[in-house]
Amino acid sequence: MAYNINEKGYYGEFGGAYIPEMLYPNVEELRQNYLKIMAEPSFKAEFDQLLKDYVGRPSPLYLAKRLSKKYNTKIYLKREDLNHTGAHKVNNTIGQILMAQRLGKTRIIAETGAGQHGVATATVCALMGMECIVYMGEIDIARQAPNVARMKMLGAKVVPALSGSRTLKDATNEAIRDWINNPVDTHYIIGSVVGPHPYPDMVARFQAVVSEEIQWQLKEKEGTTKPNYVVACVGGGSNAAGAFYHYLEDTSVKLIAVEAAGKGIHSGESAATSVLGREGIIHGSKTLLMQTNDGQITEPYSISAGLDYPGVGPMHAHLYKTGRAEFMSITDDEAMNAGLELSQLEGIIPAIETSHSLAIFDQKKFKPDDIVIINLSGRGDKDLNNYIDYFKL
Amino acid sequence: MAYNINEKGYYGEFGGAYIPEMLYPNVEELRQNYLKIMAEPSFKAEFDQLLKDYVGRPSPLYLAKRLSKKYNTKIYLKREDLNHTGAHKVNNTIGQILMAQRLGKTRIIAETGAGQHGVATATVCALMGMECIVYMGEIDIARQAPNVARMKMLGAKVVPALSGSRTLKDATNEAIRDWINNPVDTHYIIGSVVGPHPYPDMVARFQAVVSEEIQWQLKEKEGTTKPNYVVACVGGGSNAAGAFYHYLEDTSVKLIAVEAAGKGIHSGESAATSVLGREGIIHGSKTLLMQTNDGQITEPYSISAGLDYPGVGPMHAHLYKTGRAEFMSITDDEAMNAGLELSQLEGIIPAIETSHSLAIFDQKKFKPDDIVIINLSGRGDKDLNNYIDYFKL
Amino acid sequence: MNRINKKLQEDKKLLSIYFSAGYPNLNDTASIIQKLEESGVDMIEIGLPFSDPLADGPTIQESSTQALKNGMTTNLLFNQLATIRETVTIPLIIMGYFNPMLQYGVEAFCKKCKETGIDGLIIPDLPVDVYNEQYKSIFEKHGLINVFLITPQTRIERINFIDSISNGFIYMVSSASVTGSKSGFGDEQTNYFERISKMNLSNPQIVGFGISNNETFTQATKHAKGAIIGSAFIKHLTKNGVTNIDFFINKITSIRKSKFKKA
Amino acid sequence: MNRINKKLQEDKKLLSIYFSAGYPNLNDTASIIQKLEESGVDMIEIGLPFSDPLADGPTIQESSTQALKNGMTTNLLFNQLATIRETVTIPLIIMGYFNPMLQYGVEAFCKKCKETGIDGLIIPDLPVDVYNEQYKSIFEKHGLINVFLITPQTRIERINFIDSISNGFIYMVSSASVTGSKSGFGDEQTNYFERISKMNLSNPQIVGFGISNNETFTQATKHAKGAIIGSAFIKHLTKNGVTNIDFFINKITSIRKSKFKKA
Ligand SMILES: Cc1ncc(COP(=O)(O)O)c(C=O)c1O
Ligand SMILES: Cc1ncc(COP(=O)(O)O)c(C=O)c1O
Repeated sequence: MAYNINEKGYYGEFGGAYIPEMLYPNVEELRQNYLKIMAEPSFKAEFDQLLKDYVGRPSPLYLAKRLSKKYNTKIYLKREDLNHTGAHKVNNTIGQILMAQRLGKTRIIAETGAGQHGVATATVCALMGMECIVYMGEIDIARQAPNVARMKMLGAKVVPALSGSRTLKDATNEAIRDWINNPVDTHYIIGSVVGPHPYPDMVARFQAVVSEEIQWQLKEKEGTTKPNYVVACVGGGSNAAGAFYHYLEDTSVKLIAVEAAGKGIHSGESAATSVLGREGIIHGSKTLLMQTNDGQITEPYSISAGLDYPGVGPMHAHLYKTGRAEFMSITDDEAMNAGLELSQLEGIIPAIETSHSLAIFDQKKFKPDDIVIINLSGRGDKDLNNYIDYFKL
Repeated sequence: MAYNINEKGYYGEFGGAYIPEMLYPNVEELRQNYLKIMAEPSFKAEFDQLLKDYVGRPSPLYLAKRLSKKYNTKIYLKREDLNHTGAHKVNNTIGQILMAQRLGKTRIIAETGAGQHGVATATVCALMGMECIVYMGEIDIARQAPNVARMKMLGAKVVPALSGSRTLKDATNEAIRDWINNPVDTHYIIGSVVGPHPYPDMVARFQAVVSEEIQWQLKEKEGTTKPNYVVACVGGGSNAAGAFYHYLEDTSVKLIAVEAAGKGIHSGESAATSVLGREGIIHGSKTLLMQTNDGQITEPYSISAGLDYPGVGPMHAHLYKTGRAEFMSITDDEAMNAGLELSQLEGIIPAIETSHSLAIFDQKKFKPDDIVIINLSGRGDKDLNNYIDYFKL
Repeated sequence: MNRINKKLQEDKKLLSIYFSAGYPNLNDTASIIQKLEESGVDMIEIGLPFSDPLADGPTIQESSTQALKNGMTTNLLFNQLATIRETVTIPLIIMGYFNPMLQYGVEAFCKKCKETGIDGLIIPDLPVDVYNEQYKSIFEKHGLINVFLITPQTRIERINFIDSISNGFIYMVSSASVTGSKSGFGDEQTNYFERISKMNLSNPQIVGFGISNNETFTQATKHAKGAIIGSAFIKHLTKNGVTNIDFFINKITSIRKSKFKKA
Repeated sequence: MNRINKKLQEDKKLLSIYFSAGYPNLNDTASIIQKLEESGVDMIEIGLPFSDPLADGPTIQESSTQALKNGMTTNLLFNQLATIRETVTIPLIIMGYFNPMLQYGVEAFCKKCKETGIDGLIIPDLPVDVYNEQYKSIFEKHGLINVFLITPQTRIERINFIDSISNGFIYMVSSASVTGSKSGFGDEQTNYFERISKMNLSNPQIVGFGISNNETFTQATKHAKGAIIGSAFIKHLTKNGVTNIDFFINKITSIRKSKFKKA
């Protein structure tokens, strides 16, 4: 069984590039060049150097002793929260800005949910002196104010998406519209493993540095490259794709993808795509998505802006369909409590997205000698107001 | 000429332990044990492991190309902003919490100005499961709200200091009062190279990891361990102490300490201690401080909560007096503009404290082949509101 | 012969109108179609509303959203059109995004189109190769013409390929942009229209995007067989409801008559 | 013989009162001193206000802040005390933090104390060894007694050392705490008082911190030579100004009289 992408741009039956003709030249140019460019030694060198000197990689693999003790298993945290800008998102934006430069693009657009991808994009645009426009749902602008402020400081223009649920899905629509209108000079930096091929694969490859590092870091600490479990939350799925990447074909390593159940999977306010979704097309990709019988995309809900998305990337649709990954759903309340717990047990305030991954320990028991790696996809600075309000601290 | 501390706890004529008898047992216990404990292999191992796996060290030494180009010299940024919790402060709190454990303490107190030290202390207390009380000036609580929220998330108690200028100095007074009241179970984690001996030396040694790393990192990049200049801002002086440490006795490396001039050195609203201060005693240490003719400590002012302190550590008093370091003063306006410049040229939003260091390039010209290292002491997430308000973004 | 092909053989510049089904009111669909035919329009694109119409500009997007709010569904559209062929003979095209059709079932959807008397489909996000490999035979089996888009950025080889698998007309996007976003054509567009015209493709081209009045219609159809008006017509509906449709259309066709008679 | 030493020889438990100079009003200093003497107090600590009194609790701290706001300075204090010896004979001690003295010049400060008739100094943040090495001779030259503090945490050897360099009394901090922060003494304090008493130091001990009324005064002086009241007296001043000082003092000394006469 193959879990990674095939030469046609599909993960099993999922993927492809269901795009309007207006996007074809851009997407095709990217498709034809991305692997070639990524393989160029000068690209690799610049990418690696920026990840090291600018982003601060490798991110540590940290044995969380007090958390491990509490749940009687061995929990390692992959510290993507320590990356420059505070989440895994920057691994991808560094890669894509270098890609955009090599494709001769001068203007960058992006969508963002939690704002982490927007900040990471604004950051690399400042670094390279490129114009940057970030689309962000009006609701997300309100609930992730610190990240909006950061984007502005970095010189990016933040454009509110006012349609639909005014969250990530709609910001993505707006970004695609912008790209359609600016097909020559503009590169669209998609922030997750979603969108038309080759985006899911390209983003996964940029994020794959996460599992590449886990392998040698775990070897150093435990004498094996293989954990028993790798756990990651799934909005679009990029942090999970990165954490799973080098383990995809090795089924001795179990993969757990954690989705946002919002106020409860069947409450009508949820973003648990694997349970609630069906096959269909969203943002240029054939995948699982939440939709009406009629094929209208449903407005999702999660307290976490980064998981508040009605689809998942095609890789994850495939991992779900094949059973390669176990999918779990975590409610707002469970996530918030897990976020507080990590803060007070380990001194690490996680992003609310990440808190979903941390909440699985109340649902699933692990063996004392299991090695469980949680991809700590981001820090919670952007979520402080939400935590404070929620817990009335 | 010796620039580091002598066996009596003095840097030249500065330092010592001018403390009430109530503090004597605690300070003396620390004085007698700190070097011994720091030399223990188990201490070193735990300290190093936490710095690596938890804090994310080494912090990168990043060549800022666009900034270098603008100022026609070679500028490296030492990325303490990438540390867990977002500033250099955590190097010290990790060290001190391990110290406190070995001294059998169970309760931790701290003062904080910008909140970075408070967060770093709350963090290590959560990590070790210790009670944590942080004193913070009422004004600083208002202007560094994100850090207050973080401390609460981490389970610390934040106590407002309501006396005096209601800033860092007063928070320090309150912390000392607490320590006087709790002399047995409590360790006071001072956040800078201030306070009675052995604090300045102990904190400097914990921060010395910064210049230790600079040495080998620069060697890797430039083939030499010696930059031409090392630049750091000075509130109490801990990030400067760390960045200067291994270069103190090597006068071929020039040291630049940057103080906050507030609204102008002689505006009456300033914190430029080296210019405005005289020898005296503050918080248990003989050093330079801003004071009236009568020996009353002056209320300082800086837009930056972390530099808003009327003294400097005794090491810096000595570096100033001997001319070993050049002292420069940067106003609020200059700092804010330098902060915006770095954000938009390099995609790094610095703490306003750090922005002071970055502002020297308009005052001082460097040669094109000079290697200038700026200690990027912290990230600006805590200061977003201030920046946004200031620039009306 | 498919009504579209027949229409394309007429010796005149064709005016095609797009509107979102279910807008402004849920059950306006049939009467809008009838009035458009009465006004002398040559072809109609009936928009099947979609929640996330990423190639559409704000006007069409909002009309889609409103249509969905009004209760528009795929089934309902087919119901509304069930007896349309009793009253109109004009070529009818459904334009919509792929996901609703996929959920309906592509084969079922095509079958239903045929039964209803729909002549063709425009599916902006159904890629040429996916169509060609997976769906072409189904479309053909039900006598449906599938219309592909080309843009100023589409390469010659690709245009030729699209031409080779088309059996109606080519939807020539005036400029790379979402619907409704430009006003008036410059040299760039004119050159592009001319360039494509000189390719002598086997399928005629009809221009879409950015046509809002007689001036842009005239420019667009100088080198092309026809042009499609979308956003401008939706704006008319927003303002006037289903009234005065002939007035809106006449402003364009009167010009066409006077101008192109001479040609 | 220094007035302090003389007073310490008296066969009674001593009551010492602390207040901040310049509080409640800038020029209350002399009259407070006079009234305290008239009320039968044995010794007075005149607080030289400091901006950052880190060993003081809120009450004394606030009185210092107010005194500074009122305009209190070191020079002004010496001016206010210039003719004090014309009216009072009671031992006078200046209690203050080291920095203002350092800025005045330690030698100049001591000289001025001598001229004014000050008998001793309590400087909480002047460490024993710094005093011993750098300032002892200056203090002695001007006949000033320097008073050191000990706390429940002070080790025996250190107490002995402090005793050896003291020439007046030892300020025994009742419990490790800033001024004014505890109310009433428990077993811990009582044991501590007794323990120190049994050391038979050459300098008598006077207890400070936490003494606010006759009960705590009695407890404190069971094993010690005397006790100092600070915060409680400041609170009296805050409430009453310089009036009724005798009333406040009598509440303590009456007890002392009745109680210790028996002892
Ligand atoms: C910290 C963090 N984790 C996870 C996510 C979800 O994205 P993805 O599923 O692509 O990792 C986001 C999105 O913004 C995020 O900021
Ligand atoms: C980022 C940052 N830099 C500098 C400082 C100033 O402290 P120090 O002079 O001890 O480095 C602070 C204090 O909070 C800080 O947060």
